[in-house]
Amino acid sequence: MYSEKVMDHFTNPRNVGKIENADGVGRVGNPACGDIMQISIKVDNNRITDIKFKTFGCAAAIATSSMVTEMVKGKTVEEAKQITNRAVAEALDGLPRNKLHCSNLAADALHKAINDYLSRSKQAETDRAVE
Amino acid sequence: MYSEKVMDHFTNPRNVGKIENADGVGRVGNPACGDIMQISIKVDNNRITDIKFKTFGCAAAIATSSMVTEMVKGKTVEEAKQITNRAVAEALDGLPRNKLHCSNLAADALHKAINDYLSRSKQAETDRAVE
Amino acid sequence: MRRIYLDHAATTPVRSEVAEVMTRYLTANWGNPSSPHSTGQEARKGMDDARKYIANLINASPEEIIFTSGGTEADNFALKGVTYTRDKKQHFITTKIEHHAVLHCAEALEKEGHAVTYLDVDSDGLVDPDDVRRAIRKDTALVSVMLANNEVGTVEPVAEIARICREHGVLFHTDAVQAVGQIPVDVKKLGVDLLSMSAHKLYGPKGIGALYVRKGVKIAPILYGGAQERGRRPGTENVPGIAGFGKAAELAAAELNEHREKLTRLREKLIEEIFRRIEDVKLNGHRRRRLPGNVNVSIKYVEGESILLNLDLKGIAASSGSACMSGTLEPSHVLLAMGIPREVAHGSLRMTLGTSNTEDDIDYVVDVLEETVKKLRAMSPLASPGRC
Amino acid sequence: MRRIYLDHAATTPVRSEVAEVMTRYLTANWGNPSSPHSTGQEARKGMDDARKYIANLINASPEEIIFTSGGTEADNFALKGVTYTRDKKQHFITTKIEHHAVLHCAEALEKEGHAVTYLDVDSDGLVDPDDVRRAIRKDTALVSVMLANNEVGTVEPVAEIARICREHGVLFHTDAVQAVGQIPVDVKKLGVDLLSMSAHKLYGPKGIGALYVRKGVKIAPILYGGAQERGRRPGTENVPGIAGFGKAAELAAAELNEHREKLTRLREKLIEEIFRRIEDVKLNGHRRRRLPGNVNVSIKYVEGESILLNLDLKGIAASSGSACMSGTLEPSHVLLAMGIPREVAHGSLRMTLGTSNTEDDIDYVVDVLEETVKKLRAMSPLASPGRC
Ligand SMILES: Cc1ncc(COP(=O)(O)O)c(C=O)c1O
Ligand SMILES: Cc1ncc(COP(=O)(O)O)c(C=O)c1O
Repeated sequence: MYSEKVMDHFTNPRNVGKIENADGVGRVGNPACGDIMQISIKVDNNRITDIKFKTFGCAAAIATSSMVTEMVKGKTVEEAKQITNRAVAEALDGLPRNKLHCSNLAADALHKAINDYLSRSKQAETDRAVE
Repeated sequence: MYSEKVMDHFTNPRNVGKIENADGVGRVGNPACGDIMQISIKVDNNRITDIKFKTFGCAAAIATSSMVTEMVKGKTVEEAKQITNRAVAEALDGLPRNKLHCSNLAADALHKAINDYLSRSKQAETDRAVE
Repeated sequence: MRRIYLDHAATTPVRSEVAEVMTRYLTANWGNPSSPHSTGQEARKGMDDARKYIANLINASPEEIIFTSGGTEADNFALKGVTYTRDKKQHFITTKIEHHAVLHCAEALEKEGHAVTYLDVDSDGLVDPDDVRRAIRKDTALVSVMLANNEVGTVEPVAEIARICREHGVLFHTDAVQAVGQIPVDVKKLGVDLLSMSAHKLYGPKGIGALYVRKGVKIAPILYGGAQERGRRPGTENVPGIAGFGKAAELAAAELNEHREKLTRLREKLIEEIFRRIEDVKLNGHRRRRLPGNVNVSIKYVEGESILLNLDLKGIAASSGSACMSGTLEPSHVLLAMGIPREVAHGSLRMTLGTSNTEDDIDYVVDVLEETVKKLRAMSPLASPGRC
Repeated sequence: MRRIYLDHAATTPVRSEVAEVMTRYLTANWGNPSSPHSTGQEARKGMDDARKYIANLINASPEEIIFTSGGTEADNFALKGVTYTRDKKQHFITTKIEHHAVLHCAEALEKEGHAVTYLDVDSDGLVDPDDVRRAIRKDTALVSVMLANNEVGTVEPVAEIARICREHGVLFHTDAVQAVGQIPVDVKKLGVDLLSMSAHKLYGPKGIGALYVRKGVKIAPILYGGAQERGRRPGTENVPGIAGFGKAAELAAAELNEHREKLTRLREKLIEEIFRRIEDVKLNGHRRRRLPGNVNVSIKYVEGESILLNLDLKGIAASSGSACMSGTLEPSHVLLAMGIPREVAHGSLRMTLGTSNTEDDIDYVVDVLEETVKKLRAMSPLASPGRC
């Protein structure tokens, strides 16, 4: 049913966990499908230097989470923002049609983490400006 | 499906044929079922001394025809009139339920042959009376 | 006792290759194909492979094959499934010589308020395509004409009828239960929208069939339950049956020409010998447009069941359209529709050939038949004495 | 790799005795039971014998058994067959935890204009007989409550419900697909009018089932065609399937107590070990009124499919009520009806035991399960870190 790559990421997920003092955290969830994904990132010099995920969900959800962390690590924030759910699915050599909805979450969680990072830095700027 | 007796009478039918110069002939038929039976009798001293049948029909029809000829031979006309289709079926150790209608013919043909004999003798009496 | 089976239109023996495959799906790969685990997926694989072979046999795509419990369900599914895609009363066209699975289903649709036209056939059992054209109305939803008749073997002009339906935007279904495996069946060349099959008529197992539904044709389920067969036919799939059907289809495709030629040769010999040796016999069905394995004759002055029983006592299995066989007091509706008189219809004898039959069998059968007819005619009040 | 099958509620392996009998009806007695000749009658004999064994298993008479293509068709037949004996709109009562074969069929009846009441269940999955009593209306035609639930194994108070129906002159159907062969099923003691069975749940073949219809209960056919099954279910009978079903029924009757005791023992061990070794687990279904072989647990903070896939990689076949399994985005309707929160329902794991399972299997399974849950919880944003 699943591609070898999906099975690989499912059985040996990369970058599992939560970054302490993360620069951005994104959590998305779809209770109907039983998926919740949380991605935390560390950004240094506009580059994502570390990324970790925690996922409650099916094999597709776990594999896409793991895959997105691999795809993102070392990329600039702008580059990371370009990553789509479709690209994640493709990087996994595709997902079964009835599991495609699960893969919609991984990139969403990433984007949410990036937005969180961006709004925090803006806030930090504003804070500095106010000081 | 059929009892051994039915199969016996079907494979070795007794009294097949047509009596030349019969004293009574009865022919009944049910085109819906595809059965036609013809029974001819010879009566001597009010007793059925010979009986023959010809039947176009299924195994049950042939067996009941054969059976009825055996049951009747040597009986008086009054005794023969008592024979029912049911009695014929019973003498054959029964018939399959969906074949019961076929057995309705054998006794009918017999009764028709007897009636034919009776009306002929009446006619003969009348004829004699007229002479 | 020598045993000769001449009733292949009723059912065929299961080929040993088919039984072998089925045993595998009974004893080794017995999983539920809906289960995502390995045990389930092994069963699914067998089902998927079978679907390909069946699709290939009729030149369809695997997704166009929906498995059913047999030809009867396939026919019911086609008629009711098309009907129930719409909410209004509709009109159907079929023929008087269809199998009861189509005819009685059409009658049920009439009871539900739909209208049905039952087309006549000619004395050979042929439907006139022009009759179809004339019968089509604005509200006609479906035309159903069988590809080959199960009793008399007549092969209908289905491609022409399908073309007429297409021109009028009407869906067309064919009951190909007797044709598949006997003659080439190509859904694209025939131009049909729906087509029924049954495995046990092509040396496969009983209890499994399929409906071909052309891509794009809408069909409503007639059974409700799980999501099997893409939500169109629920219930845990009969995997061994499907696998057996697949193997039977694979073999049928490979051996179609050989099978057809052999059966045609035997058929011709059987017909010729019967006519040479028995008087007052009539061939039912079209002389040439008929299934390779079908011989149907009416033997005058004798009744079908008596013939059959005598043949059976000599090890020969055949079939008849006599009323005594149907349990309904009526002889075959097919023979009657062809205008054959009742008393002649009662004396019909169907012998349908198959792979195991030989020329030798034919000789034996004709010997036994001649003797049987002689004996029965001697008993018959209809036969003129002295004739055979 | 060691392979342990814990998905007997999905389907069971076919017993070797069953496969053997089926092979006989595939290779030797392959005739059509409607054929009057010997080849046909040999097949009929096998079918008749099987019918007796199946009737005997549920204490019915052979004439009360109608063969169908499986449990799904039996359920549809019961509901629609009863409905279509009358011409007017009617009312039905069923429950929210029925199999889709009943539920989706009931929904189809609603679309046809009939009314359906779907009864709630309690947190153990039990139907309250008083709810049935209260729901009965003047126009209620049929009540359908399953004998045992396929997901959580809860055994319903069917005898009591049947009694209430009888008192009100309402027909009662039970889907006993999961119960037959697992627990004693006696149609007379239960007092049911109609009862569905499926062979592949009791070590028989897929694609064959039966509907028990109590003598005197009227039922209309849902398929049209030949006169098979006394005119109630047309189509050439699946003789090998029926013969296999018969053998499975014969064995089930003989070994019922032994089977039940063994499975209950294993079940208790499995439940106890899971609770001993894994935290935050909930047993779904009634603690005692449950099928001998059913274990259904929700394992919090993890999702069912991930568990299953991990188990499968270790050779263990099980099942889940997670949404990702149903393809509908919704977790099990049964678990939701029992009031189990969605996120907990997603983490449900069903392990259903069968003849081949051993105490050793249970030890292995619990080892693998503990490890799997540990790994998945470490990944889960819902689990508090550090807990197992
Ligand atoms: C033409 C035709 N249609 C339909 C059927 C029904 O098929 P089944 O018996 O597999 O249901 C048959 C055979 O019985 C048939 O000959
Ligand atoms: C309770 C119940 N009813 C009905 C069915 C349907 O049976 P089948 O799959 O044989 O059609 C099943 C099993 O799938 C079941 O568990």
